Amino acid sequence: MWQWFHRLGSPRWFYQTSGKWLPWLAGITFVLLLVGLVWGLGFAPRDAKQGNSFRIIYIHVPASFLALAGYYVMAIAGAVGLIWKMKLADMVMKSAAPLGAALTFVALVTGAIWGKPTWGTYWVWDARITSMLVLLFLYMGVMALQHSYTSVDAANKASAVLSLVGMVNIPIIYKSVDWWYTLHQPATIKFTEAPTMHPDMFHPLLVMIVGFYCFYALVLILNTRSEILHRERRSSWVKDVVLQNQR
Amino acid sequence: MIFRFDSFQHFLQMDGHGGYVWSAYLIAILVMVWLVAGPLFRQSRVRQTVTRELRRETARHHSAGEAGKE
Amino acid sequence: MLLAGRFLLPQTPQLILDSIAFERDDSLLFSGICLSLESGDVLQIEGPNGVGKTTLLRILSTALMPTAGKLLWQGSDVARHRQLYLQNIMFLGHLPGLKQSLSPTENLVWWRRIHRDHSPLKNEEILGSLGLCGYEDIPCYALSAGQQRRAVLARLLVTEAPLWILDEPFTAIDKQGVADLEALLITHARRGGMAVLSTHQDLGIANVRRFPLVASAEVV
Amino acid sequence: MGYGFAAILRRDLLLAFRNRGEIANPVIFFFIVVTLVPLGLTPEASRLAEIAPGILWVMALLASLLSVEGLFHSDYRDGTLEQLVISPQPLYLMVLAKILAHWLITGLPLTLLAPVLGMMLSLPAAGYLPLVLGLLMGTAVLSLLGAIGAGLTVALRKGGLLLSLIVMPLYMPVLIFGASAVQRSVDGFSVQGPLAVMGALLAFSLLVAPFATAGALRVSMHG
Repeated sequence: MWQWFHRLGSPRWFYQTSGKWLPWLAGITFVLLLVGLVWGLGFAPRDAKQGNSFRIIYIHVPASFLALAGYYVMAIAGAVGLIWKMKLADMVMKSAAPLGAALTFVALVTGAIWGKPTWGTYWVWDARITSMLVLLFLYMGVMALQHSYTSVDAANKASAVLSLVGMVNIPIIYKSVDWWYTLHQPATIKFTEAPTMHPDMFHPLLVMIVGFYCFYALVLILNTRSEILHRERRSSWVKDVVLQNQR
Repeated sequence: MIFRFDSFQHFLQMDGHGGYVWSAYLIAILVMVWLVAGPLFRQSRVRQTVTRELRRETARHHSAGEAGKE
Repeated sequence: MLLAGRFLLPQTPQLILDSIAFERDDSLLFSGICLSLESGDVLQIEGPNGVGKTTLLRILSTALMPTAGKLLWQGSDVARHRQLYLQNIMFLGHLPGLKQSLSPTENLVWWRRIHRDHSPLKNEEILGSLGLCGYEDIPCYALSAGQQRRAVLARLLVTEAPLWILDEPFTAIDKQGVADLEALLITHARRGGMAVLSTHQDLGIANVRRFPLVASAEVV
Repeated sequence: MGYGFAAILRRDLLLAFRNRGEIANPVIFFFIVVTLVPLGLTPEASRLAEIAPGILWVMALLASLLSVEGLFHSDYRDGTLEQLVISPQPLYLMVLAKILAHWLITGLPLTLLAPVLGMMLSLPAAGYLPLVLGLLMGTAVLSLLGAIGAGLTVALRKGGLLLSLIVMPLYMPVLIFGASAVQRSVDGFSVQGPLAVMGALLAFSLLVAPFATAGALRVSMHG
C-alpha cells in the first residue's frame, strides 16, 4: 500500500536501526561531555594571560566547530535529497538546521561572554565572531524558508537549494570577512590558538570536541527520528511501533 | 593531574572570572538540554496523536489492524 | 527528422503513460494511470473538481514529475530525453502566460520568437482568424477575459508541436470561440497531431476519446 | 541556442519600458535614502566624506535588493514562468537573460547615479572611479545572487522580507570588497586587489547563480 514510502534509504529502516544504537551513543556522549567538563573546569591549568576565563574555550571552540560542520552536513544531506530524491536525506537536512543554529548561538554567546574579561567588551567586530554571526544568518534563512512553504516537499527542496548555495558561499564569505578584518586591524588580543596550547589544556579540549561530535550525531538522530514518526504517522509500521510501546 | 583550586569557594569564584565562566557553561548546558528534550517531546506528541487515532479507528471498525493491511 | 517520425507509422502509439502515480506531501492523488495516444487522437480528461486533472496535465507537460511510472514519447523515456519531448509539445495551462501590459500582437511576436516560428502567416492574419480583428494593438489588460483567452489560442497557430496539452481551454470563451477552437482541434488531428485536454464541455468533435480520471482509493 | 536568450531580453526590456514608472523606483529609493544620511547624521563635509563609501554601497545594495523581488513575480503570476520551465531551451540561458535585463534596468542606473550622490556626500575625488567600477560589477553580482532568492521565494505570498533574510548574507562579500575599494582609493592605496576580487566574484556568480536560480525556479513550480 505505502510502497512509495519505502524506496531507497527507507526511513523505517533508519528508525529501527538507529533505535538499537541510540542508548550506546547517548551513554558515550554523556560520559565524554561529563569528563571533558570536569577536566576543563577543574583540572586544566589556568591560562597565564587570560586567567580562568579561558576555560570557556572548552565549550566555545567545540560549538564553533560543530556549527560550521553542521552546515556542511545540512547542505550535503540536502544535495542527496535533491539528486536521489531520498526522503530520509530531506528529513536529516530539516533536522540539521535548528541544531546547527542552536550551536552557532552557543558559540556566539560564549564568545561574547569570553570577550568581556578578555577585551573589556561583550561584542567586538572580530573576524571569527563576525563570520559566526553570518553563519547564524545563513541558518536562520534556511529555517525561515523551510517554515514559509506549506507543502513539505517544496519546503525541503527549496531549503536544500538554499543550503547548497550557502555552502558554496561560506568559504567566500569567511575569506572576505578575514580580509576585511586585517584591513581594519583593531588592536585586540587573539584567542588562544589550539596548536600552541599546552597539552594539559589541549587534552580536555580534544575530549570536548569528540564529545560535541557525538552530541551532534545524537541530537541529529533524535530529530530525524521524531521527523520520521511525524511524517509517517499514518503508515502501518508507525502504528505498530506505537502499539508495541504501549504494551 | 591535580584539582587547580584550593577550595570550593575558589572554584566558584575563579579569581573573579567565575561569573563569566559559569554563565557561559550554564547557557551552553541549557541549550543542549533543550536540544535533546525538543525531539523527545515532539516524538511523544506524535505517539499520542497516533494512539488517539488508533483508538478512534478501533471504535469505528472494531478491528484496528484492517486499515494498515494491503 | 522529427516530421518523418511524426507521420511515419500512424497507428503506433506516440505517447504512452505507463502506470503514472502522483503523491504530494505523503498523500496519493492518483495511481496506475495507463494511457496511449496515437496520431490524430483527441483525448478528453474528465472528472470532478480536485481529482487531479490539472496535475495529470502538468505531469504530461513535465512541469511536474510523476512519483512513479513512466512517460514514453515515441518509445523513448521522457525523463531521459526531456529536450526532445519538449520540442514536440505545446502546453497551455490555467495561466497561459499572456503579458497584460503588452498587446496581442506583441505577445504573439514574443511567442513566435520563442517557438522559432518562421511561417509566412502574418500576425494580423493569425489574430484575425481568432476574431481579434481591430484589437491587435490594445494592451491585453483592456481586453475581456474571452478575448484574452482567444489571444492565448494564437499560440497554437505558431507552433509545429504535434502534441497539444490544454487545461480547460474553453474557459471564458463564447459559442463562436468554442466552435473556432474545435475547428482548430479538428484540423490539428487531421494533420496527424494529438491533443489532450481537460474540460467539462461536450465537444463537437467526432471520435473524441474520453478518459475518466478517478481519485486514488488509497488516499487517507 | 541563443534565440531564447535574445527573445527574453527583448521582451523584458520592452516590458520595463512599458512600466517606466516602476523601474525608476529603485533609483529614486537610492536617491532618497542617501539624502536621509546627512539629515540624520551631520551636514559636515569631512565626516560625510569619511562614511560616504560605506553609505553609498549599503544603499545601492538595499536598492538592488528591493527591486530583485519582482524579478520573477509577474512571470509567475501570469504563467510565463511555467512556460519557460517547460521550454526546450536551457533554463540557464533564459534565467541569465532575465537577470541581464534586471541589471540593465536597475544596476546600471544605480551605478550611473552613484557619482552624483558621491558628490553630495563630499566623496573625495580619488573615490569616484573605483566607486563606479565597483558598482558596475558589484550590482551585477547582486542581481545574480538576488535572483536565487527571488526564485526560491517567488511562489510564496509574502516573500519580500524572507527574500532579504536569505539573500543578505550572500551579499556581504560584495559589500566588503566594493566599499573597501573606494575607501582604499580615498586613502591613497592601490585598488587593483579588491576590484580584481570583485571581477572574480562576478565571473563565479555568472557561472553558478543562474544554475542555482534555475533549480530554485523548478522547485517553485513543483510546489
